Amino acid sequence: MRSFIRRYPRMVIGASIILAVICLAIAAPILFPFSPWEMRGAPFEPPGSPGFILGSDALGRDIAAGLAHGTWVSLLIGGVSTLASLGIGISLGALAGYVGGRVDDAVMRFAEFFQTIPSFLLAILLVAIFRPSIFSIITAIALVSWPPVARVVRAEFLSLRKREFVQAAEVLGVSHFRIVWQTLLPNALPPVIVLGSLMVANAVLTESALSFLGLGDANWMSWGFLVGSGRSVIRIGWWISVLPGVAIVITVLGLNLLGEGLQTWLNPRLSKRDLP
Amino acid sequence: MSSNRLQAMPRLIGWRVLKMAAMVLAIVVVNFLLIHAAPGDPASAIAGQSGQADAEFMRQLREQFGLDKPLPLQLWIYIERVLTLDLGVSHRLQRPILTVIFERLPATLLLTGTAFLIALASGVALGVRAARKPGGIADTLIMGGSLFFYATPLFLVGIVLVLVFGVWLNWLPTFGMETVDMPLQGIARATDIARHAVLPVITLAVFYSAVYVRLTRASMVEVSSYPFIKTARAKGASETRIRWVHMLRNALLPVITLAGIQAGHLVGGSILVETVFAWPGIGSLAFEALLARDYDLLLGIFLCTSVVVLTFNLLTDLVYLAFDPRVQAL
Amino acid sequence: MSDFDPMRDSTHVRSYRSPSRRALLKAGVAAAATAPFLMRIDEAIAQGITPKRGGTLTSLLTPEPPVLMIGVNAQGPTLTAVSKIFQPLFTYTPTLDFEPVLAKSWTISDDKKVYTFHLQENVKFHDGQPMTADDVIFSAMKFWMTLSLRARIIFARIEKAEAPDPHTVVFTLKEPFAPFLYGFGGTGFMIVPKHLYDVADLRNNPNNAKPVGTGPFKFVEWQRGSFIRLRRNEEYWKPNQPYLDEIVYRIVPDSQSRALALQSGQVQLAGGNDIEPFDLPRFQAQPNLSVTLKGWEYYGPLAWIDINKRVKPLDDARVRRAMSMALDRNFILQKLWFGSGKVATGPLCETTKFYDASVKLPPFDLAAANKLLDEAGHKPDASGVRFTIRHLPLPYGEVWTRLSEYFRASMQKIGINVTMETTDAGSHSARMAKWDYETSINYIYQVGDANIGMEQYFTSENIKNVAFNNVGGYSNPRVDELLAKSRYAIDPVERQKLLSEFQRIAVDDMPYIYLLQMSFPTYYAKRLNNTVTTAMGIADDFDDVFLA
Amino acid sequence: MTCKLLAVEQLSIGLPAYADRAQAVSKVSFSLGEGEILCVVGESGSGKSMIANSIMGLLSKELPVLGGRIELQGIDLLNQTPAQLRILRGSRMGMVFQEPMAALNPLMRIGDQIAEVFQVHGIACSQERVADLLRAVNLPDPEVLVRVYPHMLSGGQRQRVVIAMAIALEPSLLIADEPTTALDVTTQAQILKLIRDIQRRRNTGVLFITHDFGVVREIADRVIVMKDGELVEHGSADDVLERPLHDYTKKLLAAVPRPNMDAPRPRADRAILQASGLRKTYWRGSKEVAALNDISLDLRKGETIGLVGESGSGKSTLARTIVNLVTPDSGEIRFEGTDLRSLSRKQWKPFRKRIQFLFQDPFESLDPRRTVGDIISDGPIAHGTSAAEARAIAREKLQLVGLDPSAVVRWPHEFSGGQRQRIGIARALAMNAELLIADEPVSALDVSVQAQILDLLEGLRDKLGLSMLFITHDMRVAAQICDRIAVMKLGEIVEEAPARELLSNPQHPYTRMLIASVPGLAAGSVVGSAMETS
Repeated sequence: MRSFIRRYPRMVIGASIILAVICLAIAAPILFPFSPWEMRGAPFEPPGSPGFILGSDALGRDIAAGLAHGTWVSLLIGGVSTLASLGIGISLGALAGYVGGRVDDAVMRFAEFFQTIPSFLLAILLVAIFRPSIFSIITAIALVSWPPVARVVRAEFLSLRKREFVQAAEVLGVSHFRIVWQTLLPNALPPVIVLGSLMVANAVLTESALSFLGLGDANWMSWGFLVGSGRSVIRIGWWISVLPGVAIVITVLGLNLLGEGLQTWLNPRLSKRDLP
Repeated sequence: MSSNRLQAMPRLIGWRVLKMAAMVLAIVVVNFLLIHAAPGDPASAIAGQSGQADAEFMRQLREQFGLDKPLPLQLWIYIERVLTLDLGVSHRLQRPILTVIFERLPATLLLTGTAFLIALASGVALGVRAARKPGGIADTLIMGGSLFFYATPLFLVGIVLVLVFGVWLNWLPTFGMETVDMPLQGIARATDIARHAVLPVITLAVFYSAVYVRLTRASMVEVSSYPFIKTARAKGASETRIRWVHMLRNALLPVITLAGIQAGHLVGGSILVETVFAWPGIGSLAFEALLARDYDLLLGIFLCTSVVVLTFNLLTDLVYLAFDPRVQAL
Repeated sequence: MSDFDPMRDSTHVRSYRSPSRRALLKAGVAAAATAPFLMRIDEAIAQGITPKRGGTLTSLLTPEPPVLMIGVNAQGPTLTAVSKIFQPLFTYTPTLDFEPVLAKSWTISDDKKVYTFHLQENVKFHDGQPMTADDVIFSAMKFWMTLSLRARIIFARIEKAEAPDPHTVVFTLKEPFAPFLYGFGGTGFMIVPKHLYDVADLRNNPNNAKPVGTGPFKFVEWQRGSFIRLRRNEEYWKPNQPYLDEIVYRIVPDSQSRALALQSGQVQLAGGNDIEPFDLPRFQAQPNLSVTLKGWEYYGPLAWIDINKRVKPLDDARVRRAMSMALDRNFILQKLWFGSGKVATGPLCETTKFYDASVKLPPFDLAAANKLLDEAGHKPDASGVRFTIRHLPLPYGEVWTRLSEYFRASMQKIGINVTMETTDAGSHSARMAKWDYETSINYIYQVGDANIGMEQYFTSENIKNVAFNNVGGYSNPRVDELLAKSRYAIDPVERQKLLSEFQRIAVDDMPYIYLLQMSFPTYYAKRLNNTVTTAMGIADDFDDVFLA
Repeated sequence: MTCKLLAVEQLSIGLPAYADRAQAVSKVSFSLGEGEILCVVGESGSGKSMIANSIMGLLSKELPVLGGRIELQGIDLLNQTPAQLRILRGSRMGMVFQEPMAALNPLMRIGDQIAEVFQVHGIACSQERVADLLRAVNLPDPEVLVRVYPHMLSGGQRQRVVIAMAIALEPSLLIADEPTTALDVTTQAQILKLIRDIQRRRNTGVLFITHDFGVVREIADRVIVMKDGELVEHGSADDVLERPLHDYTKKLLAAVPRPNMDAPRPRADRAILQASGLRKTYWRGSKEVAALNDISLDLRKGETIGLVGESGSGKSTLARTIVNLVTPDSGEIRFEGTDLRSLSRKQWKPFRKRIQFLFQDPFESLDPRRTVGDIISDGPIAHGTSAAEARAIAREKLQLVGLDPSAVVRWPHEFSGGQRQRIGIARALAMNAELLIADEPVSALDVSVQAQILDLLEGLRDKLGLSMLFITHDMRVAAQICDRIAVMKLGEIVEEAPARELLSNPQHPYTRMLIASVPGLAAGSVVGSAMETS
């Protein structure tokens, strides 16, 4: 264990941060057994005021409660949208990489389309089309972030297809489905997992930016909502924006560290140096 | 062989341009459908803006914007116009869309272009420095810093910079692109614009550069294990020379790819930074257009970014061709 | 009349409205006043301040107007800017009396059917052409009839329009119409040059790009996304005026950047929604700035919760009243708007003509609200919830979002669950028009007279699939009758009676939950004089504004 | 030989903590005289390359020199500052590496890379000088060559360029770290000759690292043999090759493949595989390359045909064409009379059981993320065997190839290269194949392991009556295991004959050249001498 920490310090730090954040999300209803929207006192109480560890916002709501309850939503948006875009990206990437030819061409053109529009603007457009809600935000983030996944999976598949152990499966008469499912996918996954951790980070940031522009889901307390709502009053109550901002920074940092750590851990070439 | 490569160029480029055109057409269609899928239309947005409406008024507006026609017909009309390079007129701004876009272009490129160049240069330099001794102090500091800026929401960086440099220290203007109270000319005006640009450019640059730092470092570390680096050492080349002459050029290949993609997107501006710093760029124009359902303007912006992105993809490949003798085709 | 519009700014989040202007110190000036501007200067001199020529006024303008042409666009920022370029026949005093501008004076026949306007002489458009009675008739009968819904309602009652001489206009009505004169004042009716606009397509007229009016300032340049520059009209019809050399409107989309610009003195004037309400206390304490809440008397913005009365249980007036009783309007006013404005007392603002102070809303009382809901048969379930309603927040700014959140939290307290359905500005009015909402927030402009600004929200003939009408489906035959009668009632006493009854019913039925009489603070540098002097706030022509 | 050029005394090099032994090199001493060629021989992991790198000062930081001395012409190399060492590199000592394909900067012109050697040592360099160097390593058209990029050159040409750089400043010591391992045999012969020429011409001392005794025989004056970081034998080339003292040396020498001297097995009448008129063309950029050009082949039941050729000859393409990994443009492939080419994927499936494939790289051909049991069971399961039964088959086959059946639960990375190749064989045999296509199955293995695998294949072939198509670049290997040998060149089979006939009496000039290039031949051919004794 200790040597593991020493060898993959980034991953351990990153994983610890994410674990702590998840714990906070789980503990939120226990720590703050009331709605984060509830107005519990005077507005603009600074951090440390009685009843408001982290201060209150413009309506006298508890920032600490908002932060804790918002954790869940931010993680949910990050997690679900990433899973969804991994789903799309892996399917299309696998299809393109395995079938090749025209299918490959078509899928890649399709991905290219998504990359010709600035992704944030596209996300805004999608949220507007679907109406802002937690569902549409997740959908929009997923829809704009799958192309890199598809590209990575496709590239992995293309290179894996040439690998001898895949050809071996082919020669054994293993079906397409099983080759993809039990041979190609597990081997293509490590870079995707790394990408996935970064995508969660990106999704958290995108959600906060959407909220900042007023396109969040007002039924769900999220960090992005807090940052966005506090921004216009930043000179009266800096804590309303800045503390959730710090939470975002820490989480995204944790996810990035985790991603980098995973990269080292999952890449046999980097983790175990071939000895002479 | 290299002359072969060059001779084939015009044909290859021609072919690519043709493919690009097809792609653009597809993009136009998809964008059109996507934008029209959004609830609301320009007429309802105008009604919303003016706080008044009646049925006749709405009907007139829709007729005027051609919204009373069936969607496929609207699409067809739009494509016809695009083919003649007529992007139409923004109903909201009452001006030709190309004019509006070109008007915003200089400010946009000044912001995103400068930030991009700074980010690229500093990102590569810091990445090279970090890769010099992976795990060393410099590496830890550089990578930690870039990670921090990468993890911080862009608008938060902007707000903090405004507070610190604009409010507390009062060193720099915090919004707009120039001082308009007194008309400035020549160098005075350039200086004035430069001062206005400092904060937004830095905000954007630290964000952009984080990616280049990481990419350059990873690429340098990777290249450092290539056998030809050992060959260079065996020749007696100094570490400095090895780093800048042998490693960097090879390590730049993935950086070029990323830079090419990003360069294409510069024309789209940055909604967040433009909003925070009141920068008159295309990002905020697009955002306003979206909220006001200014379909034609939004389509125009999307079309322009698509064309520019695709053009830069082509340019990137051309740069590759010039940069890497191994690349044979586009 | 008129068509101004609320500043619903689609762009970011801030809504806005505009103001207007100038200081009419003498409240009672009405019809025949000939030289009010001189009086103002006299007044100033009496106070020891001599108007000073010169200087550039830099102001904020939020959001950026899409076009700088009256009629074509009626958003607040557009009006603020174009009100320096174009002028109306008269403007309004803070008590909503008339103050002459391009009309020297006017007379009304005894049968209230013939209105005669006598115009200022020597008025020239910025292109040098003289302004005549033809321009006034063209503006009314063609320009505004085409472009403005509100103007159309009023001017449609004109039987004939004549110009007996170049400086006299005579309008003859088909039948008496009480608020007719309101069709000619303020930003709702400005004179456009007939020679430039007498063509088919007004909306796309090429001259829209370079507005030509009679006002004290001429349009110079507009760098989109950045600034608009106006310069002194050297040929202005009032001698020696205006005083300012230039007015520059800066476009700054971010509210914090705007506050900073104001604080640092980079701009000297901010109004409308330039500054978030949160910043009000801070700027009030700022020594070099003045803040006024005046200048909104004409617009009379009233915020309310719009309710779709087709939806159960919102069709029940008791439920609506209970909801109203659960809202602490003082909290909203003090904590969200920081005291700018007044709590609503009914469907009309205090400044609006025929407001009845005796009409009162039921008081804030959670217990009573709960009781009322119980009586209406909506018992809470095990988790304390009586029913769930959907809510469409107004996408025009942070403060509106906060208001919706406050609404939700308050409804929670009486067992009503509120689900938010955030939309962007493009979708909001579309959904309202489709009746696709249960509750929403909106604010309306009363524009001086009860029969002009808000009538369409109450009469059943306006139940249409068009936004900014009676989209909630409120229908009360008595209200229809009262409003129809008051429209044509010539006798003010009679009108007051009719409209007082209307106000009482509008509170009893509570088709809308009236919240606030809003007033948007205007912030200006202390050295800026005569900033807000009329009911139009900063949407006035500024010909007497000067920098000391 | 008299004058001592390089002295290595008691050299020890450490390993990182997680390695399987404490020291990469322990207490190794040897010396090298001017104009002498010293071969360092050993299998992978013996530490031989690390000695070379420690002399050049190019060891990575994880591999610290723990003790000992290295003296080059009296200079204590281990105590030089990095800057001093840098000046010595290139000028006093040059080095040639194993991977010519990767040893040159792909973005730099050849001329510039050579000129760089002069520049970094502050010596003016004319075009003429670079051209002379290129001529010295027997490269044609130096004037053109200086302007081209590395990717336009073949492996042999690149290795010549690397050698040109190494000798540019006429260093007294040339270190060659497996310089010919990645090259084709004919190229190898040329490069060996070049190194020897240079050494003679300039009286350079050469430290030559290799695993191949053929090469040793070809070039060495003296030999040291390394095993697990220790020097086990040291002596003149003749002594070590002919009269080895250490058991390990003997074992290595015995493992060098040699032709099968048993009486030829009778050829069956029944053909199991018949190919005729096979063609396959690839597009390389805008150039058409024929990988298979009208190939015909007749493999009889129980027979082993060796397919020998250099890289690019099309031999792997042919192997893959037979198992439908590559689709030929035209031609016919018949397996026991059935035309395989016309079959759909589904129709092909029954034949998958009967025709199996053995891959070259034991590290590449096993899925790293699945257990050995899963890997071997794949085939039977794909053909309808139950999982439990397939698992039993896996255990049985592991035993057959000489591994413990408990290996089914272990992961591929837990096994050595030779063991992995055994697993690969077990997988190929899991469905009782009749025809085995073996694509260079031993070329990635150390010589002692190679011998074991060849023995295993031979044994299995006899036991199971397998027919085999055996692809290899190594004539010696083919000679050991094959009944017949077909020589391929540029997509064509230039000669096919029974193994002994082909070796003793090659008809085609290319075959003759191939045989002549087998290292060690000149100094008493491994092939030749064995033939004579028969």
